Amino acid sequence: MKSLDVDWKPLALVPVLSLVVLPFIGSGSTWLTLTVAGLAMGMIIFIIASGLTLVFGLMDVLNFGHGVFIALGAFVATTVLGAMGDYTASGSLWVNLVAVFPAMLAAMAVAGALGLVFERFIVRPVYGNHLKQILITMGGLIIGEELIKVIWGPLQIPLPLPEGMRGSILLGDAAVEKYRVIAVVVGLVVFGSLLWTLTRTKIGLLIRAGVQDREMVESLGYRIRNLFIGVFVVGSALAGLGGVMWGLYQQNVVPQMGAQVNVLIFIVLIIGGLGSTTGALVGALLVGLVANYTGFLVPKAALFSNIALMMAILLWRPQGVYALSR
Amino acid sequence: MTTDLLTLSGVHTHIGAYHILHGVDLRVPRGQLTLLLGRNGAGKTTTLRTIMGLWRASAGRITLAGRDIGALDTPRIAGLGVAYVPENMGIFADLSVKENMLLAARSAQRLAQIDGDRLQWIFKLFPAVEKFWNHPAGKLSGGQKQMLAVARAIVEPRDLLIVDEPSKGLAPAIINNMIEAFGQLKASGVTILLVEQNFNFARRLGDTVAVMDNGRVVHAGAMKDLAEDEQLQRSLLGLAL
Amino acid sequence: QSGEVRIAHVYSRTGPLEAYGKQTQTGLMLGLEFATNGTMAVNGKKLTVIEKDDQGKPDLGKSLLATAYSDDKADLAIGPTSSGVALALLPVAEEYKKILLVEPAVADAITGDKWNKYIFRTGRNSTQDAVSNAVSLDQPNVHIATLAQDYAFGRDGVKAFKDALGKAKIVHEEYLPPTTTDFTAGLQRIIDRLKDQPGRKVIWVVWAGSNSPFARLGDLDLKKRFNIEVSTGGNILPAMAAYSQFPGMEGASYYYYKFPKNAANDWLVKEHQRRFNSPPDFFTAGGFSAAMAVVEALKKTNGDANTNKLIAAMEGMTFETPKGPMTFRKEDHQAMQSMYHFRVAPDIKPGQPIELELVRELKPADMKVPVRNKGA
Amino acid sequence: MFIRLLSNDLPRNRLLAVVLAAIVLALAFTPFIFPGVKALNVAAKVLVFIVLVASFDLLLGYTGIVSFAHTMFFGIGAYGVAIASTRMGAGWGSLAVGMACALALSFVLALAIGLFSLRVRAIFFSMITLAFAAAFQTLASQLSEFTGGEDGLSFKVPAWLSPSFEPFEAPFLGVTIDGRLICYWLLFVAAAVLFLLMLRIVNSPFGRVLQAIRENEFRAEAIGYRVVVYRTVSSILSALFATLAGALLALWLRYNGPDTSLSFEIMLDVLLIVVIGGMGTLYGAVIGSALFLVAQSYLQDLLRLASESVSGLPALAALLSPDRWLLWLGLLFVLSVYYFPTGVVGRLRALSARRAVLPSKDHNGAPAVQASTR
Amino acid sequence: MLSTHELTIRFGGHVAVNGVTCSFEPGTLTAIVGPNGAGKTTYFNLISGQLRASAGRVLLNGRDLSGLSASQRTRAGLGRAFQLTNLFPRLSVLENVRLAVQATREGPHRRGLSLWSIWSDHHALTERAREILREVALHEKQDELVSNLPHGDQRKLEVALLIALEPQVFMFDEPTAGMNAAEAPVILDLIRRLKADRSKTILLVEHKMDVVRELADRIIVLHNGTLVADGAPAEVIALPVVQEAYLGTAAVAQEESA
Ligand SMILES: Nc1ncnc2c1ncn2[C@@H]1O[C@H](COP(=O)(O)OP(=O)(O)OP(=O)(O)O)[C@@H](O)[C@H]1O
Ligand SMILES: Nc1ncnc2c1ncn2[C@@H]1O[C@H](COP(=O)(O)OP(=O)(O)OP(=O)(O)O)[C@@H](O)[C@H]1O
Ligand SMILES: [Mg+2]
Ligand SMILES: [Mg+2]
Repeated sequence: MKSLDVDWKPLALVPVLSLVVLPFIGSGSTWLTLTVAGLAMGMIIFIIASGLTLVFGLMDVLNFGHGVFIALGAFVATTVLGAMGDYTASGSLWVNLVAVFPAMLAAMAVAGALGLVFERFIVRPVYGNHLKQILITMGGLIIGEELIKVIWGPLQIPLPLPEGMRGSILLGDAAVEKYRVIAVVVGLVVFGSLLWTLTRTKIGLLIRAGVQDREMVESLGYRIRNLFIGVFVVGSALAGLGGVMWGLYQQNVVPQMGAQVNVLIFIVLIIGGLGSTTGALVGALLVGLVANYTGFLVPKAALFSNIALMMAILLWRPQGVYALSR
Repeated sequence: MTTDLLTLSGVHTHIGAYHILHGVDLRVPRGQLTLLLGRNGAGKTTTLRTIMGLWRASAGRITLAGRDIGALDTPRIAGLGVAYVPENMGIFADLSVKENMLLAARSAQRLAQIDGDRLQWIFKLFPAVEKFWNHPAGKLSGGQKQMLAVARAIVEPRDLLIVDEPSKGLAPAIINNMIEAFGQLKASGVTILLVEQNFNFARRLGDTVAVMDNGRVVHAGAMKDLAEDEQLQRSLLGLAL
Repeated sequence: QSGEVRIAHVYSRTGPLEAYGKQTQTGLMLGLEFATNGTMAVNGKKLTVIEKDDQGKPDLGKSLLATAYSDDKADLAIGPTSSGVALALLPVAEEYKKILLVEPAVADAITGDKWNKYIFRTGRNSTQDAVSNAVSLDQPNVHIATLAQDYAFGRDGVKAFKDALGKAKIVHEEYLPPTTTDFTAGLQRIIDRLKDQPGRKVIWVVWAGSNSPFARLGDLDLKKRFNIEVSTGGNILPAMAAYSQFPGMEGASYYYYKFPKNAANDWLVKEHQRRFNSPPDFFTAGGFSAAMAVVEALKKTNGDANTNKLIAAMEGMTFETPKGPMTFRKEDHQAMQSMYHFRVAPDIKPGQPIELELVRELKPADMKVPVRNKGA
Repeated sequence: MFIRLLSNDLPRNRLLAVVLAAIVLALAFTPFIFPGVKALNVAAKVLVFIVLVASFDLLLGYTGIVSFAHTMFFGIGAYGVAIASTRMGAGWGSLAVGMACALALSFVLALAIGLFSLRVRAIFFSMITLAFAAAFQTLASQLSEFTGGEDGLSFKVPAWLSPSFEPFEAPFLGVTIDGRLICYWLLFVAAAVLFLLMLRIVNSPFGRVLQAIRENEFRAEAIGYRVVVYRTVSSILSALFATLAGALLALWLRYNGPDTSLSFEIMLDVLLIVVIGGMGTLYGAVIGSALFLVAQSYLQDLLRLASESVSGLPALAALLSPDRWLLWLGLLFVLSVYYFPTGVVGRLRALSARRAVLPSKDHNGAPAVQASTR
Repeated sequence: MLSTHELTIRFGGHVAVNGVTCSFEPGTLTAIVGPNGAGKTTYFNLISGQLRASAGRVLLNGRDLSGLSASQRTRAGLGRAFQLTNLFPRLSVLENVRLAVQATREGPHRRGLSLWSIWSDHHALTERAREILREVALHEKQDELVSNLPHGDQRKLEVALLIALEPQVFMFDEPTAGMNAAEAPVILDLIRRLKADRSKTILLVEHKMDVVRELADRIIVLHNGTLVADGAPAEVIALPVVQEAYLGTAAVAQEESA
């Protein structure tokens, strides 16, 4: 069957790249540090980008307002974690999770709820028209950012990492930050559940069909409206989760954080092939790794490493590594 | 004794500022094939879309199996056992033929849950569907798309099948298959409402016929009366067929 | 002559530096209040502050300052928040022949090669920042790696820092893109260079922005693993929250509300706490100082806001501020002022509110700050 | 004669014509009608933006290319003048050299982008240009040797155009004519000429082909037009006009920096102005720029009034605070997409055309026409 | 004279047009028939350059067109109308045709690359466009937006564009599909008139056999991408392969042999 053919080349890119740079870096422990950190960074980027890939891949909506949900998730986390100081101060990871988990849930819930409003008032009138999507969601981004300032103030708010998630795991001379390991786990969970939903259920098909011809999908007896809302809410909730992860990584949050990561997310999406979940993962991992490798080998070039990576990938595959095939 | 599965009485439809249907009265008897004829722009497609809830009737009453469906939304109407093949075929171009079929099979989550025998029957009628099973549907030829559109509508049994011009762009051989298919469906008790320009096609299938002009039904009766009466054809359709 | 003195305050009320700008404005108003004993008048002349929001945009700033000087008839202007805006404003002051009292933009060039005689600055410049940090670290057998943002601000800071060091040695300079989020590579390079050095090993960080490397530095347990310390300058309180990961860390700062002991600061801390329920911060002190400078100058001219008279009064003028006395250096109109060598409370736990201890007040005489506006 | 000047492309609506005439007159006589530095600055910015937005409309509205790299060319023009004036000193010569170099660089980059745009899907292309614009901005601040980095460049312009130049002793109509005003009128004339030039281009046979490509690229190719060539020429032309707009901006500000001419915010403003004014109608650039920039410049003042008037209601006052002006700008984005899908010009023209345009149809203003394969 | 030599295209493993060699004389109307998916539209696409052939050549009057793009082929004299209408929806009817007329013009305003002249000054273009619209009976709707036209009128306009190009070779792909019996004659008359001008080569894809019988001088049959029959209409229609695979007169139509 054709659909079972998996295109392995892009997936192979990640290990191949890591092995190719090994001789240049020389020291094994440095290589290990850089690689693990890069992969973990990639996972965090994937989490914040996943919602956008979902919304774009399924609904063909180019949501420049995605960043708002990221920022919102992070701000909600500051409030929740701030109220649960007892649990974050404990040195035990499990106790910390008692605080972090509800923070994630709250962030996802609030971001998802805002997603509901966003879909209704911002996105619904512009399905099928990219230019208007860009404009109106940009407006949404600005409004959201300003509202965050109204609620939480324009200042940067610290979001300290819970005690048990601090520090590093030492592997010889190589250090792997604990938090990055947690990010990898969360990222894999997100990736796995997305992939499962999209390939093992009819939902993915339905939504893609709905984008092309919504009337026909309704004529087949499916209520597409609710599905669209559902996808948008899930996408926003994922962004909220991404915001928590990102905020904890930076250990502080600013209202502009959403807009700050926009270009990065878009680069990941382009590399991945707009809308492909696996592509977004590959893209995010590559971005994470390349940033670290160039940062170590030729720091001057690190500024442009993302763009260079994107260009290289596009020369190889003009539509991104996976062109809309999930 | 036949009852009417679908009835329209005094249906008016507006599209934007335009008043398109001016009081359509139509009866579709259960278990029969009803043909809707009329010149370009007479309002046939608009009538079908109004039945499906894709346009909302501004006045009048539409009933399906005795129940008023005028206020229901499209998914709901489809859920009552109505399959629809639109004029533009409504193919999901980016999905494969298989995925198009799977979506049409509402009760199936996976391919394996679709009735195999029925699928084989469809493959036999419309060989292109099987041949291009895993291809993107957008790459099919014009006629192949038309086959897929009809195949999709019949992948699961439905009570009422509404089809808008299924024969356009089809090779004569496939038109024969299409006639065959509608014949078999009718035999299995499906009610069919068909819009068709190809009168030969129409003549071989129709039980009853309604002719539209200017947003109204101007003639309704048995197919054979119309088929035999050239005078009537000329006055209703503008030419003898 | 009208009965008022009009002061334009051009600052980032909105935009990326909104947080800083607002502190300055608060400080400015408090400072005027304090310096005039609540009358908001000098010699019977009312002080009116006109606020202008430059949004952090140089072009807008230019237009606003011109508007202020000409349409709003401002006698002098204070601001702006960002160095980029400040540099664009300098020629405007010259064109309109009116004073621009720069606060808190830090770029050296403002009182350096882009300077003109209408420019004064109460804020510290990059060099003062860097030099004070250097002084706080400059000991024999200290090996330092610098970590800075890869643009003019970062590079200038490191250069000034290097120039000011005498005994300590710089072993590595790391510049990372200003928007870096993953610091692993850069830190790895620093660690590789630093870990086998003898003596005291320090990473000196100069970084502005929310994407700071402190979280990463904290997680790497450098002190435990390689006995590497971290050092950096001061910042606004929310940004210094990250310092709690480095108990005992030393550096030098422009202001911390508990350090200075004088009437102005006592009043400032008390009033700020009372009115805003928080201690005054970095830029609040700056705004306050600017206000005190203006009032002092006006007192000297008996309330005359004529530009040349003001310049004459201000050159070499010494005035009180929450940071103690400052003096406008004659040559470049830069206010010479104290800085504070601080230490993060050694018993602080990561995540706790920050607590700084004063190691030493660095008086102007302790720091050699070169004059750089020759030829301007 | 007048009609030929407008290339036979008339406003086609009386109200529209009146508004346009009013804007042009107001711009021409700003120094006399609205005294003060602020008004003059706003007017000058409107002039620059008319050229910039019109050049973007050439690309977006007429050719259907969505590019976020347009400010890159704007920046190149501004930097051209700024760098030349800084390095070579103030003078007409340095202005000419700066402009020439900027135009050449823009030409090359636009050619590359134009050729590249054919390789990738429309939406893909826009996002790539987004990344590129960001990279270019980084590059500009990195090359601080030339560009002055983040801080930008302040420079002097030829004596005639600087404020200290006062050729006439006596004020004219109560206004002292100085270099500043001369510079303003130079801008006015330049903007007018450039605008009329663009109007000519879109109304030439070439312009019609661009519209055909926007509508249906596939069919345009099929009837014998080489889409590649037209797209590329159009993207070059629009880049060159943007470059000139950038040069005008620098000339006026006597300053340039990355935030001033390269920032994404400007790109957003341009996009919004095109939409407010009406895509694919160069006149939209005039109306949109005037409306938007005036609103933007006085929005904070307005909000201050508004928030003072509701100071009794803290929640509302927080929303109306002048510090939150961006909130209202964002709302403007949303509302203009909602209510002005065809822009002011489109709306007005539809009124007088009286040809009922179906509501469903004006929602499909997407320029990115997806060509079918058959 | 138009001819194709061993023209072939593969989509993945599927050969949609397979080694078709055929030539078309001026003054004849050749009908191309075949089952759905036989490759008729694809064959047109290969000739007019919308698709690049995997192998084979297209010659016009001895000139090899194989390497040329669609626009170059149009300028070389190939004209094409599409199976699914494909117009400039938000331009007026007149402008649609005018664009096509302009595309054929040489001289200083050649193909509109002139930036300086004003479009609305080109009276000659406008006149010619009006003339063509009259021919297809659309002149009364010349100022309507194309997107507001009913389907039948769009089909007519599609043909008008083709005429405006003044090609040597006309290719029609099911020009009357979806048009009812009362409207189709306008188009068929037009094709008849073109045919009367003996210098034109006409290719017509059509499923309606009565139309084919009436208009065609010659029929070629495509089946699974291969040319399976070629000759005078009566002969070809009588061939068993055509009867079975295409017309389906056998009681149950045969499955397409894969
Ligand atoms: N979306 C629409 N907006 C405006 N008018 C429409 C729209 N759809 C259809 N019409 C008009 O409604 C009338 C009836 O159209 P309809 O499609 O129902 O005719 P039809 O009988 O199906 O014709 P055909 O045989 O050409 O398919 C026509 O005059 C048509 O122009
Ligand atoms: N771009 C493409 N990619 C893959 N397959 C294609 C493509 N275009 C056409 N095909 C396939 O090539 C075959 C020939 O298609 P074509 O459109 O030429 O048929 P046709 O003879 O015109 O049929 P119809 O009478 O139905 O219009 C079909 O099986 C179609 O699926
Ligand atoms: Mg119809
Ligand atoms: Mg075909």
